[in-house]
Amino acid sequence: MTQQAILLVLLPLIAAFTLTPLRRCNPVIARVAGPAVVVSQVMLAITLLLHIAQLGPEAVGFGGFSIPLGIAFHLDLVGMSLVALAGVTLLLLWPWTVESDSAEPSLYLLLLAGASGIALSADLFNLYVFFEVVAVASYGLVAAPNSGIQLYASIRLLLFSAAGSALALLGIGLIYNLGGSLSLAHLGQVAAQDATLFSSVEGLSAFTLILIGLGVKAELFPANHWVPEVYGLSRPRVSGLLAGLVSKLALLILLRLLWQLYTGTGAEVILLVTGLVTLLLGELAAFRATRLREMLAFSSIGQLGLLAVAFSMGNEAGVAAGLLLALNHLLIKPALFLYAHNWRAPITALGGQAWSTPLASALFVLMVLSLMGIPPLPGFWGKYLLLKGVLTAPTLGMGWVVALILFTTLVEMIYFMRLLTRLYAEKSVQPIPPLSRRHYAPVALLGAGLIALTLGMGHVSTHLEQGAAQLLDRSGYRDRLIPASLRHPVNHFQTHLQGTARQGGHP
Amino acid sequence: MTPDLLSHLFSIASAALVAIGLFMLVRSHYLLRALLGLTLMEAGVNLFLVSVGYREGAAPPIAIDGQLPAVMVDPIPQALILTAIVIGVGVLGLALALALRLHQSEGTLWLPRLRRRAQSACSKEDAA
Amino acid sequence: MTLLVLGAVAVMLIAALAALLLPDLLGALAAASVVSLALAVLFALLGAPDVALAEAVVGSGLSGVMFAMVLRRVGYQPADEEETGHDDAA
Amino acid sequence: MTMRRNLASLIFTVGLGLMLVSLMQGSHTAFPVEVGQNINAAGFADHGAANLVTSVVLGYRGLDTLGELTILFVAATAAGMVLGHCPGGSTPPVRGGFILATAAELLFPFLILLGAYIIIHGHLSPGGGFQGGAVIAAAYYVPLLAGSGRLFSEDTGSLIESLAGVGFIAIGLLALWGGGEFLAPLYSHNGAPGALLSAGTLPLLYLAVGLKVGSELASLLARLGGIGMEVDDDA
Repeated sequence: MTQQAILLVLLPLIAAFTLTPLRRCNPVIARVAGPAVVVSQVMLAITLLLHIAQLGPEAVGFGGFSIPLGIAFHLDLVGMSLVALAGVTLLLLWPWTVESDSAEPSLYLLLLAGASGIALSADLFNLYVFFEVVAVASYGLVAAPNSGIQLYASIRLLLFSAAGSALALLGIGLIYNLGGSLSLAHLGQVAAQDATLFSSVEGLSAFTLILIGLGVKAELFPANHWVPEVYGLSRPRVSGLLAGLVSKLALLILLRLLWQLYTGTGAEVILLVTGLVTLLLGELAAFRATRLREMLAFSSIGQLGLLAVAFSMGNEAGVAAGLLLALNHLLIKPALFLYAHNWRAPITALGGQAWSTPLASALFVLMVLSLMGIPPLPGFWGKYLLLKGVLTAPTLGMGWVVALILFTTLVEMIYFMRLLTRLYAEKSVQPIPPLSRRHYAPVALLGAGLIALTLGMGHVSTHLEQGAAQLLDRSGYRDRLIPASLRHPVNHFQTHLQGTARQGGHP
Repeated sequence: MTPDLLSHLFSIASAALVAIGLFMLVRSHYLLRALLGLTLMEAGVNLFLVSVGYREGAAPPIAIDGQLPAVMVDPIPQALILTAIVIGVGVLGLALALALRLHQSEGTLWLPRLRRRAQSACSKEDAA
Repeated sequence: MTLLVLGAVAVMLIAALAALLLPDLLGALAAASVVSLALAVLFALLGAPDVALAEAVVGSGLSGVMFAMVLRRVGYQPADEEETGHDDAA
Repeated sequence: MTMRRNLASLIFTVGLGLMLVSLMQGSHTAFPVEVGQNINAAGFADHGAANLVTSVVLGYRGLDTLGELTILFVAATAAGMVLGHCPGGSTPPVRGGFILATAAELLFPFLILLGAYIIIHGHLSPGGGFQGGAVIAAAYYVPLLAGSGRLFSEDTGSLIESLAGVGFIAIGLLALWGGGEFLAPLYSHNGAPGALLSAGTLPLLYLAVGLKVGSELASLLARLGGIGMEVDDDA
């Protein structure tokens, strides 16, 4: 059953590989093939998710090799849910209206394949490869309209991201040099035996290099300069995908790395400080923004900073809060970018625009309120859980973290309230409908998702806590991935393999 | 020459390559020069990875006449670099394609000028 | 062996500096190709012939050709008034 | 703008400092490099490939190689999308002289042969799908540069590309079908180690890699050079 997990990556891959020749044979089939594959992929992901929810997480190996030698996937609640959510998000933002010979559907499928790989893989370099798949697909998506200035945005993103990837690869090399493995589980075992290994200067600088490298996509300071330019220039669908989905993928990698390898090494402090700086700078810049799109871009930076802070708390409450806030952001940000597509004018010129389409505007208000954290919307529960997590964190329960979170929430409230009051000021002379026709459906569905999340909060929160517990469960992760004969201690592993040695090897 | 000194030599050389590349990438105002910096940076990372797998006096991990050498270098970093090199050339190809198209539509590859145009395009769109 | 390694490293670093400092983009490109070539030699000496072959074919061959083709089609534009004095990487 | 420059320099300085510190400290014997050592010990028996790097690339870390093929595919697709729709934007191919054309004609079969050799000996000697694929791509490009034709159409290119990609996945799935795991080595003990027909499915996988890498790099080169494939796009 779980061996089928590889199909989550392979299905969109095969579809993407064959889409171009298929289009030449039969354009009609080629048009529906993409969405059909995504739908079947989501269904498979949901089947596997139910399986895991019942029987607990499972490991899937490849090539018939046990873990330190080969690559393995680890299927857990968070990863599998992310696969399903990625499929649904891509389907909602699917490029239905592009010309039939556009390569955009292929890029969407490849993005999905990469996202599935990132969500499931338990191997450091494999994660890097899948992350590059997602990154290169996103350069293509930003550049897709092919007009000069979007090409510039794409180049900007590419330069930042490729430099980040090179630094991340350097970090991976350092980790391999230290721990002698690339499997997260095996490295975790090595780290558990030698506590000083990853808290050394090399260990921590490897983490920092990877943090900078992935921080490009996770919009973390100091690698997030591309954000306002790219989100300002690219199409709303693509901005929504980058801010909503791709950033979460980068954060998931950091989360796994931090809690499998770097527990108690001080790396969580690095992530915490990075997150706090990102949060503060993002919200302050959003406060000064004069246009909706710019405001959304900076608020996205702030939200991701908040997520990094949540994930740096080593307790269930903190990580669960991060997961809830991530879900909230994933549902809301793409929709808000779709709104911002038509409300392009400076905010001061948007007076009274809300009255032109009361229903759509009401949904907009609902989403903004959830982003701010107004009860009983999911954003509130996320921030509430986060404060709880900060206060009970083992070493990081510091008042100033709480104060900073509250302060930035206040800043967020001020600038969003300013926007809302302007939108609902006296009736406008020239009403601009916020949404173009083809954007209605995705926004409505995302809004429905938000409302469903609010109503089912009790049910969802138990799942989130379970997911957070699985992410923090180091020994379970290791037990599932590393075969029993090699588990304890490392020396045993060495003697085992010496048995299979025919000739050669290191003296 | 001791192995320790040799490995330090590689570390320093790869750090220098990465630094030169990063500096070029960040500081260049001409797009193609920035991309050249990117390739240098990747070269530095590759050098570092190879030196991670290197063992003093070790042979390549290839059997000759069905016999593996007694002492071999680590094959894993080599596999990683093969992957990284191909990824690098793919990204470079895409970047050059973008640059070419950008030049066709904007007539320049000077980054400061492009940035100014991007900013004014944003506000023009807003006014419309 | 050690001398060869030292020589390759020296050539590589000098070529990298040249790529950084040469004002002419075509010259910088040639220097970057030399970096790749020296790197390929270094890989071969370090027991990585597979990587050496890939670096030689892809790094100094294909990448250089791609760059040169784009440069030929784009032409190196001299900086206009606004940009003068900004190009120097150093 | 000055703020952005300063911040960029800040990233640069922080990154550089970190790197130098960590790399200088990193002695290469901090921890025994276990996994590589074990692959050196067991790889020959597992795959029967004389070149252990090939065992790692296609066997132990085959999934990475699939991901890497995907990245090259994404890059080629995106580049095709960016450069494909620019009628009139491409410069006509440069016509080389007679001597250059003849030399290119002579070089073409030689380079193709060399590329094929590198690919099918990938499990025995240095080289393999990537290197051979790159040589084949260059082989297609040299005559184009000389202006002596031998274009291969975009149809053929994308067909080879997708067949090779699907072929790689299919070989992997074959093992899954037989009750094993994705990309498990098959028939690895047929044929003497070191013989051309050995290492089971590895040479086939490398053939798929070579074809895919070759066709994608060739398409990238042709598009960047503004020759070959764009002709039928513009029409």
